[in-house]
Amino acid sequence: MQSQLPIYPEQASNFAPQVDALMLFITGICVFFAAGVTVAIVVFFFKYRRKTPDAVGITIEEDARLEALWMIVPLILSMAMFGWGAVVYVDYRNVPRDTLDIYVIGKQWMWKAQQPNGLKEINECHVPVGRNIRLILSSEDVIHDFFVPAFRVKMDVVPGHYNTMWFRPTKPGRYHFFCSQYCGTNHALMGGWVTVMEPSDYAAWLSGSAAGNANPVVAGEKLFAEKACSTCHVANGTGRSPSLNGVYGAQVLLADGSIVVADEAYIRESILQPNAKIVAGYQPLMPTFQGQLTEEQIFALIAYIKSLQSQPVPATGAGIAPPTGKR
Amino acid sequence: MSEHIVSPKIYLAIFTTLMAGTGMTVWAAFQNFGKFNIVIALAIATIKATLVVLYFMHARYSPKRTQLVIVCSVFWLAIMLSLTLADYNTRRHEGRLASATTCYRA
Amino acid sequence: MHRTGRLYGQFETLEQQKETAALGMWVFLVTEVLFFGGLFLAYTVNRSAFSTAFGAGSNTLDIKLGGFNTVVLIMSSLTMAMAVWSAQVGKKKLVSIFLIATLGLGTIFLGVKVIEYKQKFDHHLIPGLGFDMRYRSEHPTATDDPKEMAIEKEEVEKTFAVDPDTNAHGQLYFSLYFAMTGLHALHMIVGAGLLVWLIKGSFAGRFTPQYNTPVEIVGLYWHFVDIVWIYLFPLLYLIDRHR
Amino acid sequence: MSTPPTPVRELPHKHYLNATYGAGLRSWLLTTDHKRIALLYLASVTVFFFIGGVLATMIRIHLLTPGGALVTPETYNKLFTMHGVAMIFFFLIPSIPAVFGNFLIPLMIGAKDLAFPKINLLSWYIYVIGGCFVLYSFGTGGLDTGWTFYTPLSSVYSNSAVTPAVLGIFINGFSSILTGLNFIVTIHTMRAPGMTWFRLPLFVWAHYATSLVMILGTPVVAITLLLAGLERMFHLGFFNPALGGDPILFQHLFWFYSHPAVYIMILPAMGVISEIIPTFARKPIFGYAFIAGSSIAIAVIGFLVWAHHMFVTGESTYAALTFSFLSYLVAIPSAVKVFNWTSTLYKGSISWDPPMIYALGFIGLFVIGGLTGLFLACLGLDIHIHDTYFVVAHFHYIMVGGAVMGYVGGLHFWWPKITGRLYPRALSRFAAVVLFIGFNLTFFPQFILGYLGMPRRYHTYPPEFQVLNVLSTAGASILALGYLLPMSYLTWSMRYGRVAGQNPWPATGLEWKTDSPPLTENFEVTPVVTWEPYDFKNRPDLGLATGTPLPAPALGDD
Ligand code: HEA
Ligand code: HEA
Ligand code: HEC
Ligand code: CUA
Ligand SMILES: [Cu+2]
Repeated sequence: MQSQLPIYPEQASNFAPQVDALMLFITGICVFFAAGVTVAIVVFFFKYRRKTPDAVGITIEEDARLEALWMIVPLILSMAMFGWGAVVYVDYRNVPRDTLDIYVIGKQWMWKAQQPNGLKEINECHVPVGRNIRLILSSEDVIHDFFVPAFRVKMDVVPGHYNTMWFRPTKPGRYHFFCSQYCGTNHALMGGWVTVMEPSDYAAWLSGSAAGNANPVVAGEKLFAEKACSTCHVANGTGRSPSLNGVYGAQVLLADGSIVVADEAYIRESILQPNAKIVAGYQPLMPTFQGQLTEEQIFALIAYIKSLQSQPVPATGAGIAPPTGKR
Repeated sequence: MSEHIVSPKIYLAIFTTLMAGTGMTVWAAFQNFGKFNIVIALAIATIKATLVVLYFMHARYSPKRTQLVIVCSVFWLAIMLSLTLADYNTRRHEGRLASATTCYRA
Repeated sequence: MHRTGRLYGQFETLEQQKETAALGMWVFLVTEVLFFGGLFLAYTVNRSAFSTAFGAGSNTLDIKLGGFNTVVLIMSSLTMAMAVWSAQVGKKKLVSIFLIATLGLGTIFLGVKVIEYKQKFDHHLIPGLGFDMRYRSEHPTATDDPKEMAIEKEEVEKTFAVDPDTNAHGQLYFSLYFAMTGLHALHMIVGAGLLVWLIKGSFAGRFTPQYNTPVEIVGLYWHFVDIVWIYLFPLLYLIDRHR
Repeated sequence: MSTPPTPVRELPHKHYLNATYGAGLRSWLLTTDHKRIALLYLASVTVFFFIGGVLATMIRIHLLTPGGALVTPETYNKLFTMHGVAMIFFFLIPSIPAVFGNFLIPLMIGAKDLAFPKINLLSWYIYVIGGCFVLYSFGTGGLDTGWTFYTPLSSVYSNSAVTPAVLGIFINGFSSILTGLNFIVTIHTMRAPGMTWFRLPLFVWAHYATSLVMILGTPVVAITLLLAGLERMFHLGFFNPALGGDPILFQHLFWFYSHPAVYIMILPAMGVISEIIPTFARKPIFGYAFIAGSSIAIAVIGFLVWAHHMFVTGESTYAALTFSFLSYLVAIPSAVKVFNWTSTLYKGSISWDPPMIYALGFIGLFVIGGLTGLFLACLGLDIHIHDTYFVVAHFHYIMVGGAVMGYVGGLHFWWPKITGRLYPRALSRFAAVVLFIGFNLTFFPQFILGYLGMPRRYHTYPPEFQVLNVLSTAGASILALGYLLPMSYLTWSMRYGRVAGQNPWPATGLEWKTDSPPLTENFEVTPVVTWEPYDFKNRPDLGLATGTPLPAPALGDD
């Protein structure tokens, strides 16, 4: 796949060049210091080698200015490293608006991925090139970590938490991904391949792999009726319950005065622990659905609620969730 | 180290204050101060603890070094609590499914 | 190292020895603060996440027993302080009396703790052992006031309505309750052992205005244990009492 | 060029190894003499180093082929876990403090013993008991959670003997706490007349800082592991999300100790280096106050950076920014030390004695290890290299290249004091070079591996990583030789080495002003200190060429 002894992995995402540049920058600074110290030591070592057995070195007065110098210079350079690293990191942690969302579940020792149209894959993940991809990660048992070296991204998959990561693949191809958080016996086998495809190929692949009724939006709509959500949450927002139309991605004012963004985690919490956050102007009437829904059903409900944008939902045929513009 | 002998009178006074503090804690717990119940409880507890340290444990009359030791212990405890909670409290509620800002109402 | 009278061999003077011992105990107490600190952090994080269940758990505790124990422990701190004072002013008899009083109060505290633990056991509130927050209100005993139990039942049901996982989260509360009070009780037991050793010494008349370091050192420890309880009491017993 | 020729001498008639209590086993097991306790520790940490080293060797052999050459996946996981646990908790953390700290601190400050000799002995027994628990867990099913014990893997899912191991580490924590407590109190109250704070050897300063970390951090990990153990035994839910607990809380608590703990490992080694450099450059160390202060600074700031191990756990972005920033701050005091050591060499009279070779090796490897810490502390970069072999290389550079190198250097420096005898010079210099080369060959390739994306704790890896792994394994065998050599000639020298005399190098510290090996009481009469640290010029007793005396004490008394 690669040359004999490469020193960096392939660059296949928007982050890869950034991280590599950062790497070079820090390496530069560090080589400068390491080389400086090493050269000084070697030179002194030979130059001031002891001449006679009872010789004593020449005392040098300490010099506060010198000390200050070698505190301040590394400090400044450190701040440069910190600053640049922070920029990349903040970019990585703040997901852009128009992502294609893929749910990824880790369990000992396999990965399950679910495409927006409900197509499920095991230890494989197909994504279109050039789109912003967001992975929404959850774990069924211990902590795992989704790591794609060619994209220079990784994120822990923590049970009880929803973590997200994003990237934009820039080069079609097949790239290894690994589980990078030790998770027990077959940790090393818990990997697979991310396949980056041209968007047209991706769409073809999606529709080719008969997803049909597994479409989570459809499934979610059905659940929404089955579980009687629709009895309270009516589309025009009249009644004692807020309309869920367009709620996804919007800012919600809560009864205690704070504001939250309605993202997956919030919606999930609203379903499982409705009284944790009460929408301003409403009573805590909603019953909890904890224990009555499987993870997959929750995903489906969330997917459905996400699709409830005020504008007509685009054709779900391609299975790509509509861009949510309100964040 | 010429030691300082604290007179029993002071001890008694402190004891009385501690008792009063205990009473107050219990009383305050049965009032509804909303979010401040916990704050009040901890404030009273801290005052009580301080009195114990200063008088029963003679910290007030101890060498500076001992006082420094005490301050350090509180300081490090504060580091641990504050930096950890700083993480929890600045997460966009994705933290745990019922997040740290949940407040109880019934 | 040889010991000359009360002076251990590594020291030059009694004063140095005393100073060293006191500093040693203080430094030890610092480690204790952080030891309990880890528990307090776990408590804080979980309580803020599951305040409902924590409130419910706290309301099952007996505030009378807890309050009584608080008083007992503060009293024992007073007697301990008085024991130190008696040694400092050379009242040898009083030293013994106050030490015995301290030990007695400490034992009462532990006894009450045993009663409380027993109650929790009867109410199925021991984590991991058929833990059930509803058990108490659904299985009232003859001695229970039916009116109270009805209120309690209502409250428990309310809690479950808000947080259907009350059992899991209440179990967390009780895990912390037992961890914290258990560790505290363990410290009391160690303290009681030290007191027994001191009482023996005081019967032999060892503690004088010149030499009372052991009493003082154990005193520091005892007061520290008291302080821990001063925090544990409101944190564990007094959540959401105003309901 | 070398030490002045020493006339043939004999060991002192009476010293701590033979006098006062005799030399029987009982006299050792009941001793309260800090020097003997140090040797007890020396023996026991060596046992654990051996265990850890054999496990490391097996790891490296297994990784020769992509499919794994030696053992099953379960066993491999146990190998690295037990390797990490043995090396960190039972070798490196106690190594320098409990061996050299114990032996030297009272000697260096002119005291007869530590403040609490019995507690000192107790701490060794606690260590042994903790060690037995851990060995028991190694023996009965091993341990496969990684040395970090992340929950819920360790508390729910692992089938190995986690409980005894966790208890063992919990118990061992108290050994560390008691050692730290003893040091702090001793340094405060037991100094000889004239031994002011700013006349303390830098080794003592470093241990003071280390002790701070020990007493402030260790209790937290103790309680954390206890909770994890209880969780496992009684199915509680502190850290188990299925029961409402939070695994991230465990990580916060664990790293609150375990990051500062890395400074427990490196600060004492830095102290050793700060003794060796001025001794063999024969001039006062450059920037005494800055080196002393930087030890304290590292200990304090070191407590503020722990969550840099958690950058990709989903930690809040603000917290990540804070912790990254603080991680860079903690690098500054380390930089101060490195620069001051280097400047000390300038215009020195540098001998090529073995301890000096080790010390310079330390600086080189520590600098690489420390600088790669800056890569990891960089948020954007850590996303990529977290939990890869880059991290493995980073910490081995610091812990093996730095701390262990410092430890072995310290052994060479104080061996004559401890045993009264010298070891073969040429052979030991050769061993130092072997160590240095073997080390770099083992761990440098791992940086590249890590950046290429090889995750750590992998019993099998894609074939493209093989070349670098083979290099690393080859290095490890050289490295093993580098450790076997000193072990053998140091042992040999205990019996057959040349007698060293009081002060073979010569060095300026108080520990060199008493017999080698020292008396049980350390000094015949309590010494009075009238000279500044590392001052070779105003010390006619050292028998060196004297220059012009210093104009005034560089640092005032306090
Ligand atoms: C003795 C042990 C030791 C020491 C001293 C250090 C020191 C440092 N460590 Fe390391 N570290 C470990 C042992 C150690 N570490 C271990 C065991 C792990 C992995 C744990 C696990 O997950 O299993 C780890 C992991 C680790 C991580 C987490 C990586 C990850 O999992 O993603 C990070 C991230 O910030 C980090 C950073 C640092 C930094 C900034 C320092 C700094 O203190 C270094 C300071 C030193 C220098 C900087 C060099 C000297 C300075 C100069 C030559 C001047 C030039 C300086 C500048 C320009 C600033 N370390
Ligand atoms: C003080 C700490 C310390 C020390 C000294 C070492 C020393 C060594 N370590 Fe280790 N290491 C850790 C701490 C340490 N390590 C930690 C904390 C981990 C992480 C664990 C985890 O992930 O949970 C780790 C993980 C780790 C890994 C990664 C495993 C993985 O992630 O899959 C590797 C792989 O190469 C490795 C190798 C080595 C080697 C070759 C040495 C060599 O330096 C050892 C050389 C020493 C000897 C060889 C012993 C002396 C000689 C003999 C006893 C003679 C007998 C031997 C022969 C005949 C060969 N270590
Ligand atoms: C008995 C009526 C009722 C039922 C049934 C119900 N809800 Fe609700 N829901 C409410 C009320 C009232 C609120 C507003 C108060 C609050 O935030 O809890 C709400 C709030 C929400 C919110 C947050 C809305 C916002 O604007 O932030 C979401 C999301 C939600 N519900 C989803 C669902 C889903 C999915 C179902 C079915 C599985 C459901 N609800 C069933 C009454 C109900
Ligand atoms: Cu999953 Cu490692
Ligand atoms: Cu760290």
